[in-house]
Amino acid sequence: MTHPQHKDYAGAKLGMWLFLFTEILLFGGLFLLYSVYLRRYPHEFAAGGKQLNWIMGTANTAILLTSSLFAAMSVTAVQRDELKRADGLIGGTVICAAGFMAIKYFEWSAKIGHGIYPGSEHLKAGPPGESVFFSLYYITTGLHGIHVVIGAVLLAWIAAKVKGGTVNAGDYILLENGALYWHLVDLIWIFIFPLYYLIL
Amino acid sequence: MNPTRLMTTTEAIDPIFMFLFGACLLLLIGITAAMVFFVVRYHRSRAPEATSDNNGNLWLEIVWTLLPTLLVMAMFYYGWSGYLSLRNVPAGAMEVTATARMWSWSFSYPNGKTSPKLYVPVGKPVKVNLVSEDVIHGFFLPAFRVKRDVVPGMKNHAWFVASKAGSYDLFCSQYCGTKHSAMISTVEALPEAEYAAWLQEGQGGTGKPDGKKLAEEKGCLGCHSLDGAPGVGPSFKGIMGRSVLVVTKGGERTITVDDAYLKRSVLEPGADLVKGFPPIMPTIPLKEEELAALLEYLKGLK
Amino acid sequence: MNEQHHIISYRKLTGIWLALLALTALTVGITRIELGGYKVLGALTIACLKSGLVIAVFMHMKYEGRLLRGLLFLALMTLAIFIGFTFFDVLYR
Amino acid sequence: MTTLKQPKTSFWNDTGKTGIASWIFSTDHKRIGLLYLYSTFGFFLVGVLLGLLLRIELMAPGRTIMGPQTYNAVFTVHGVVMIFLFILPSFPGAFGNLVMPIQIGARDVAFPRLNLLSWWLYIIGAVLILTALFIGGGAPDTGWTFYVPFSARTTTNVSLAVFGVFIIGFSAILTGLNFITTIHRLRAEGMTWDRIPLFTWSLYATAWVQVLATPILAITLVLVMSERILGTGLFDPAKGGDPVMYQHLFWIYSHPAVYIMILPAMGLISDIIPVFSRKPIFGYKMIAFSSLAIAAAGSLVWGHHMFTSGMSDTAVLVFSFLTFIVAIPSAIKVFNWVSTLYKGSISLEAPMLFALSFILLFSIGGLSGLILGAAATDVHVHDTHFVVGHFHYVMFGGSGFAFFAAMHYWLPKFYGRRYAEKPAVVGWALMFTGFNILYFTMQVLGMKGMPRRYYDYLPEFANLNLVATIGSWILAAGLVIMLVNLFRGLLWGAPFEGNPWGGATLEWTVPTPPPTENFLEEPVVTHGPYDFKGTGKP
Ligand code: HEA
Ligand code: HEA
Ligand code: HEC
Ligand code: CUA
Ligand SMILES: [Cu+2]
Repeated sequence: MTHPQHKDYAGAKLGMWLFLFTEILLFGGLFLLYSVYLRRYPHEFAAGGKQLNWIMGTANTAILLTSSLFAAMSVTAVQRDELKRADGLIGGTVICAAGFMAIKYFEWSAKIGHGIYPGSEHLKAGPPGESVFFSLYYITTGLHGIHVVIGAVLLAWIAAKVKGGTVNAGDYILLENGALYWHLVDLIWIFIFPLYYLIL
Repeated sequence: MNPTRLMTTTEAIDPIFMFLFGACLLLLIGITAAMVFFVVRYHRSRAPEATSDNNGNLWLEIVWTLLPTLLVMAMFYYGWSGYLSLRNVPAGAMEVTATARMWSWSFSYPNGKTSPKLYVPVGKPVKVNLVSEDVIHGFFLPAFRVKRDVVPGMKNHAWFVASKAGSYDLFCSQYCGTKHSAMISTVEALPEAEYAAWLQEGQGGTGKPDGKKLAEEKGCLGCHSLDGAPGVGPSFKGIMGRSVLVVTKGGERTITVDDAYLKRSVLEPGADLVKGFPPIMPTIPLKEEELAALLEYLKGLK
Repeated sequence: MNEQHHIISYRKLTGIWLALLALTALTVGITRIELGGYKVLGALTIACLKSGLVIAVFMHMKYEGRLLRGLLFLALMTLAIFIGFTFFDVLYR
Repeated sequence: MTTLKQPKTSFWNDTGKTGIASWIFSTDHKRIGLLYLYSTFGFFLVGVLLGLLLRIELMAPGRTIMGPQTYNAVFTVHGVVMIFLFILPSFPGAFGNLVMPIQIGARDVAFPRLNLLSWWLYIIGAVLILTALFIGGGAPDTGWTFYVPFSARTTTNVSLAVFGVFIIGFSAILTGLNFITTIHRLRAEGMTWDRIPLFTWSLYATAWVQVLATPILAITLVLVMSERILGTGLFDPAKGGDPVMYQHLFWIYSHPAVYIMILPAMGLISDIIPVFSRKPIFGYKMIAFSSLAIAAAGSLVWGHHMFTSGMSDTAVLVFSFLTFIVAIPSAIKVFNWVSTLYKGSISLEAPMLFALSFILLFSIGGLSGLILGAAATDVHVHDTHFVVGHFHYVMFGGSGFAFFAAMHYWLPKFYGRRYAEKPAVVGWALMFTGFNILYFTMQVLGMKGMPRRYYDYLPEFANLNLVATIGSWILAAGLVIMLVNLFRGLLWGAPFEGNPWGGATLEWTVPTPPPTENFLEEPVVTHGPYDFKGTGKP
């Protein structure tokens, strides 16, 4: 990302933060819709939220928070030039990501198995607000899931660089930006979780 | 306001147009004149060197920030008050429902009568409730400066009063597909007595509904031609007994048009799709006897 | 460019993590009991608190200069305005 | 582009690489800028041709050259091409890239490879949009606004076109964040914030709009796609959705987007006018500040596109009020430009002619925007040709004419060759005349009530439509003259050397054409951008 000839650490970080702003606003559009429809269909949203499995949601929250911890620690590790440990920590993050996606998979397939998916007969028969709730749920968590996958791939790639030594205590902006991205994924989930699973 | 005569929407809006246009025109002339004057006066042939290197003046900046602010606030205020007069329906307005669908209008009156043109009595305010059966349309009466979108699933309304008898344009202003520009009709303003007579005409009688008229009023002819030319939908010409290739639940089959097929085509347009046409025919609410009359009419088309 | 790079200790990170988990438990707790409309408010307040912790410590915002902080504020304000202004329509329709 | 013989060694040839690959994989901001110039201008020609077709069809009532479905597709593609493929990417992409890094004394942008990626994303998006015209259900017919539920129902190939626009959105985001970082981090020594040229200031404001507003477009388009493909029904009243929410989301982006189009144009005008008046710009700080004010306030007014949509009256009140607030910083700019002329020494060369006509045309367009911003009057003219006239005045008369000004002002610098002056002036005069005949007539038509996106119209509108169509031909003639002249001049014209217009910004201090790393030695800035005497005042 940085110019090959001269490294501008602060510039690279500024660029990354600007990118994170765009991500916040991307999900912001969905939160906007959520807030509007929550106001219009409070009861249907409550009923919809009750159908989501809050235990799985809580588990996923814990997993993501832990992964975020690993990511933050890996930055510290690289800063202290503990490259082996950094690699391990990034590995931890990626494993957490896999766990998160696995739980998501079970959640989605359970819901789809019950005939709850956009445009399904079940939702067509139910009250309109319920269909809105689940459409939003699928789009928001789906988009978030894509971000989890992208983040995990990104971090795995960076882990390879740490191993190869291109990312080290002298030059770790790549890892720092990767970790920033990962924290953002976590940040978004921190809002998705209460909005979809808990507000019932 | 004179209580005996209602201010029409046109009378409410036009002065605001005048004010805005006037102010804008003055500004434009002022700016253009200054520019032209400077360009001529300080053209390099007359002014080989700049005679000033003044690069700002706080007072000027304040003046030309404040004055426009005051001006636009006035514009805003008049714009808003005019808008309110478009929104506040006068008491005692007559209610009509305008139903928009791709690509025709249908107006229904309190006594149940429907018509493809909007008939109103002169001098009486009319509140038009706007209903859409498919996509967003726009209810636009240029002569009355009235416009409101017709949004499916949403309660919208507009009002106006015709102060003179006559025929006025009615347009669909919101883009709605292929024949958006053909989705036009008229407002027919009739003197009170004539209007009352029109409203009763054909009402209460037990006369069978007229299929031809229905085809027009329900908007069928917006998509189906009578002369064999394929429009948005297949032509009605010689429809009975012809064989058509249809797509039913993804599979293709050939069908000979009979009573049952015709009925199904109208009641459940999505059930058998004629191949080569898009699945856009709306389900149009029809009374039992209207449906019968329509089908009778279709069968007779050679 | 010679910025000071702040190194955050593992201990501190772990502490934040524990706090985040505790807050998660708290959110689940308060939404399980009947609080009516306050539930939404409570859950969102906690979510904001949690994201504040993540941004400040995990994302090192606490140690960044004024510029980044200002820009983050700008971005969040923009989102708040987009949502807030939409409600001029939604609330009064 | 590779066979071009340049007078001196420069970024055209000094790396020794001149093959096509050395261009499309180049990370040099000037080469990327030219790539943007060629590609966006190519699409401009496509769009303009479609516009001409629209006018021919509207020349007389009834069918003239095409059927209604074709007409609907043509204006949709015309709008999509003009907005997403020409006017949004062109100014930042082409002239922003070419000039901005030099203006602040940088060797390149902050993330050169990201810059190249932006261009590639733009091309990929454009190719997807073009593909959508020919496969599937055919060219989209929704209008560039993609309003649901129609866009969710039509059988034309909307999904792919929307996906193309989505990709182009990412290109814009990356350009935006690249420019913000560049302007923050890579200014040369002495280039303080109050010495930044106004063109760069305006790009800075633009970049913020790109970064903060474009994501909303992205998510909106994702929702349109999911509406069509998955049937999510978030905007479908039958499934509990609300079509008006789509309009909110769309305009939350698309209103700020109009300032992406106009801000760089305004910045350019603020650069040209002082140069051709030999006088410092009047009110530098106010102009720089008003760019930021337009970007900020412009993000608050999206509802003015929805006054008749069934939105609440409270929202109409708020958005109408804010719309008028946005007009004030524009007014400040206009007054300062005009004051700059006072007591100057004005020479009317082609860039200046375009710049002066910009002020006039933008004022007409902007003032008609005030009529749209007032709730009462907007109701009558909304969705009529008055709006069409308004936005052509601001987009074509504003950004478009500014783009032409930029081509005459800066391109000789980068090609090292000059165009002939006389044909440039003739071209300008024809375009200016044709333009006003075309679009002023459209505004009159709108006042009389002719709705937009109408394939056919009532006989009462026939005469004015014919006038407008004739205007479009005059405009076309002028455009052709201008293009031929530019093309010939830049390829084969006399060498362009030094600083003939006497600009004081940094791009006029580097060799013509500039070398790959722009500056032979690190520049140190000691005076303001409009200090033609070098006395240290801005
Ligand atoms: C470059 C693009 C551009 C720019 C700069 C603008 C600038 C403005 N626009 Fe425009 N607009 C569009 C592009 C643009 N617009 C497009 C594309 C559409 C249609 C989209 C569609 O539906 O397809 C549209 C539609 C549109 C509408 C919706 C119309 C409708 O559909 O009903 C409105 C309503 O308020 C509006 C208002 C304004 C205003 C108030 C400004 C202001 O910013 C103008 C400010 C400028 C001036 C005021 C003039 C200069 C100043 C002076 C001469 C000094 C004197 C001034 C004062 C005293 C105030 N625009
Ligand atoms: C930058 C933006 C831009 C520009 C420059 C233009 C340019 C033109 N547009 Fe534009 N137009 C839009 C943006 C723009 N348009 C948008 C956004 C819409 C809304 C779409 C929608 O409703 O969704 C619209 C809609 C629109 C309509 C309304 C359609 C309707 O509502 O029914 C019309 C109708 O006349 C029209 C006409 C024209 C014309 C005649 C030109 C003229 O400039 C063209 C003049 C023609 C020339 C100057 C031709 C020159 C000839 C050549 C250059 C030949 C040389 C060719 C080669 C060498 C290959 N446009
Ligand atoms: C929006 C446009 C539209 C309107 C309005 C419309 N139709 Fe159709 N119609 C279609 C299209 C498109 C088809 C072909 C696809 C299909 O079968 O659904 C069709 C098919 C039909 C068919 C089957 C034709 C055949 O050749 O097999 C009949 C019968 C029919 N319509 C009757 C009607 C009647 C009666 C009305 C009015 C009450 C009406 N339509 C209104 C668009 C429309
Ligand atoms: Cu109905 Cu346009
Ligand atoms: Cu706007």
